[in-house]
Amino acid sequence: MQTRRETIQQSMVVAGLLASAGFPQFAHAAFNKNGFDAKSVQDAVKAYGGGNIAESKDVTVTGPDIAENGAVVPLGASTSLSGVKQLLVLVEKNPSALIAMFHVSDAVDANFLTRAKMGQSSDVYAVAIMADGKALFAKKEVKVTLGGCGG
Amino acid sequence: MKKMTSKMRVILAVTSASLVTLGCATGPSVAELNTLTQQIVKASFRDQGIVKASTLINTDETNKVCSEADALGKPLDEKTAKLIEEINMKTIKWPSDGKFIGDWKEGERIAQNGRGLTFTDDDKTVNGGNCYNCHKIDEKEISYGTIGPSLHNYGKIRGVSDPNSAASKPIVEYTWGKIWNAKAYNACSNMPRAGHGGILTEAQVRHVVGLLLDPKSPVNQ
Amino acid sequence: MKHSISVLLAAGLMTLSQSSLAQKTASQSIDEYRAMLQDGNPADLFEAKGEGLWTQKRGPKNASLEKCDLGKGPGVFKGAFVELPKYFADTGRVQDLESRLLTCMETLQGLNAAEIAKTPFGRGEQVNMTALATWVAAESKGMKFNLPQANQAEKTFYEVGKRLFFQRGGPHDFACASCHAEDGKRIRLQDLPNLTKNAGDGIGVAAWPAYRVSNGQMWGMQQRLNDCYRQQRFPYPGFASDATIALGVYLGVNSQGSASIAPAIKR
Amino acid sequence: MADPMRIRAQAAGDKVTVRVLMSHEMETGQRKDAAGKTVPAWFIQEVTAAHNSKPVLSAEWGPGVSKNPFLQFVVKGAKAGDKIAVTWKDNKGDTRTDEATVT
Repeated sequence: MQTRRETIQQSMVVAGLLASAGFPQFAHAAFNKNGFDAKSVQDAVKAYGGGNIAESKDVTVTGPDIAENGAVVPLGASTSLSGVKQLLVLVEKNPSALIAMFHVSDAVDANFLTRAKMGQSSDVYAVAIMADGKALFAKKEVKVTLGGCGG
Repeated sequence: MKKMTSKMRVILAVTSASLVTLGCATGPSVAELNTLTQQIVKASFRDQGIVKASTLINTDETNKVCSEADALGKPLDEKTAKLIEEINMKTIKWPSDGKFIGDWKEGERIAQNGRGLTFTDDDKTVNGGNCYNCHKIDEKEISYGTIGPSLHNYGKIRGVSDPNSAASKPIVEYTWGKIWNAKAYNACSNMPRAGHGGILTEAQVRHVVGLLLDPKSPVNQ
Repeated sequence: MKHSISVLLAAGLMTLSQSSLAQKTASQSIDEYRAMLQDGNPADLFEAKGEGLWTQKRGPKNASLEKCDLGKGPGVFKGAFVELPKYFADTGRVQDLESRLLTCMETLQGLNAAEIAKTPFGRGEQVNMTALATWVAAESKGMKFNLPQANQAEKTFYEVGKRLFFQRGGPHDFACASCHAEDGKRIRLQDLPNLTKNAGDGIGVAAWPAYRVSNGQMWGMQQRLNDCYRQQRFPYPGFASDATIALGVYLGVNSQGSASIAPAIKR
Repeated sequence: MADPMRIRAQAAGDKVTVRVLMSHEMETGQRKDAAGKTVPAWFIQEVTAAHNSKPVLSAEWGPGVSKNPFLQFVVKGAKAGDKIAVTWKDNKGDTRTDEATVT
């Protein structure tokens, strides 16, 4: 097993390698400001070319029922559907609903876990945007508690 | 800044010297350990923001006696406990306008608030009562502590249907007094002396009493 | 994993009375939340940084910390954490991990220990201090606390630490003991360990240094104690001051036999 | 320069679960400092991953992702000994790449 220090040293080499490779497949992956400026779930989905959102049992959102701290809320999005282009993780009541957008390629599962900030209790969404623009979602409520001593 | 550091060093040197003296043969006595602890406190804590190091060294007799009893694991004898309770009873400031019951909604906000008086607060911070840190109060708030007893249905259990009635007077006064200075009723209580310690104002204490005793308060539903 | 939690919840639902139901499921949900965070503790980032700092040549003397004696001989870091604080003959002081690292940074690297001690947490060299403490602590992960009490200074510091633990003061009359001297108590939703005894593996001192979820900061034991004192409304305890170290001895000796999980992830 | 990432990549069957921790402030741009001044937004905007130098994932993040971000994803058709590289780029143009070997 490589040590952490080896990882650090190697990273320089890899950085150069990736820079020269240029990621042609992901040329479209420039940051979509509109998506992150959108206030609502639907507007964020639209920014990525998705249509009206519809609930689907083939999409799954994971998250705790209660988050002890809104600063770090583990959220996951996944789908069993084939033909999904993008998976979005959103928190409805955040100032900007969109947390993260993942391009789904053939080389990865349509299943991502990340952690989000939540200002208050809210529904959280996973939205799968399909090749034909259909936008399918799952949602669940996450309660955010006031932890600590209130100070 | 530099002056302060050299002063600190001198104090630390004194502390270490006393440690060395204490470090021989049988070990220090209880009195020596108490003295050493006070020296270490003096050398270790400093002023920061609104909190002055002197408040720690000049803490009152109640805290000194109770701390020592706690450290030795022996509760106070009855006589000392009574004496401390009497001293604290005398500090209770009763409502200047004779009104004991404030707005329970304000009281709930104060009970929720745990802020104020730390070395990262400023003198403009509105102090909270820290009540939910230790007590269950309104049943709807699930984030409550268990260091103190549940206060849910506090007034209801004690039969207070009209807090302004003569029948309710003893319990109303006790509630005010307990919040103002808990040590008047239990010498070494864990509960802060909210009024006496300058944590809550008279108006704030009134609102918290309202939260506990107003029949319309969620506490009594 | 997920499956077993829901089964547990279902079983719980059947046996619980209606009144205690809401509370029970809330605390179970909080446990579920905490479990979700275990996999992927950002403390790893600080641990890696600390490992790098140990061997990196730094300071006016352009030296690494590889010859630092943390109590088990120069350069020995495995198992050092669970035996600290202890008495060091070269300084004539009882020292905790951070105090000792400070000594090494000064003697080996030529850095100014007094300056570092004065630096606020999370700034300048204190960032490196926390990373180093995180890494050294992580090198004792799973080991049981076993503080020495043979030296008279260590015994004396235990007694002083005990007095500090029970010392009431400030506007709220709080002592460490106000919250940490009984079993099964909670402040708000947080479980409070009883620190007058071995509170169990990975509980109390056996969890620090830890990553704080609430503010995204890595905290060593010095910062943990500093913030306890802040919330107690006490004045500011100096970094690596004798008061914090004596308290560390009291807590560490009480935790005898408890296994360290540091660096942990905490609210 | 930004601190290194921690990448763990573990194989199970023909899939590899990758867990990444990144060292980043993730400032929202809505927080005020002690002096009341707004702390400017500073967050990771793009994340990409490569399996043996072949790009497999790209993502866009906003300031709503938590400080010191965590990311988990699953790479198909990978095995022990393969290389997984992850790159992030933030809104100030700072970037960092780290690589791990699948175990």
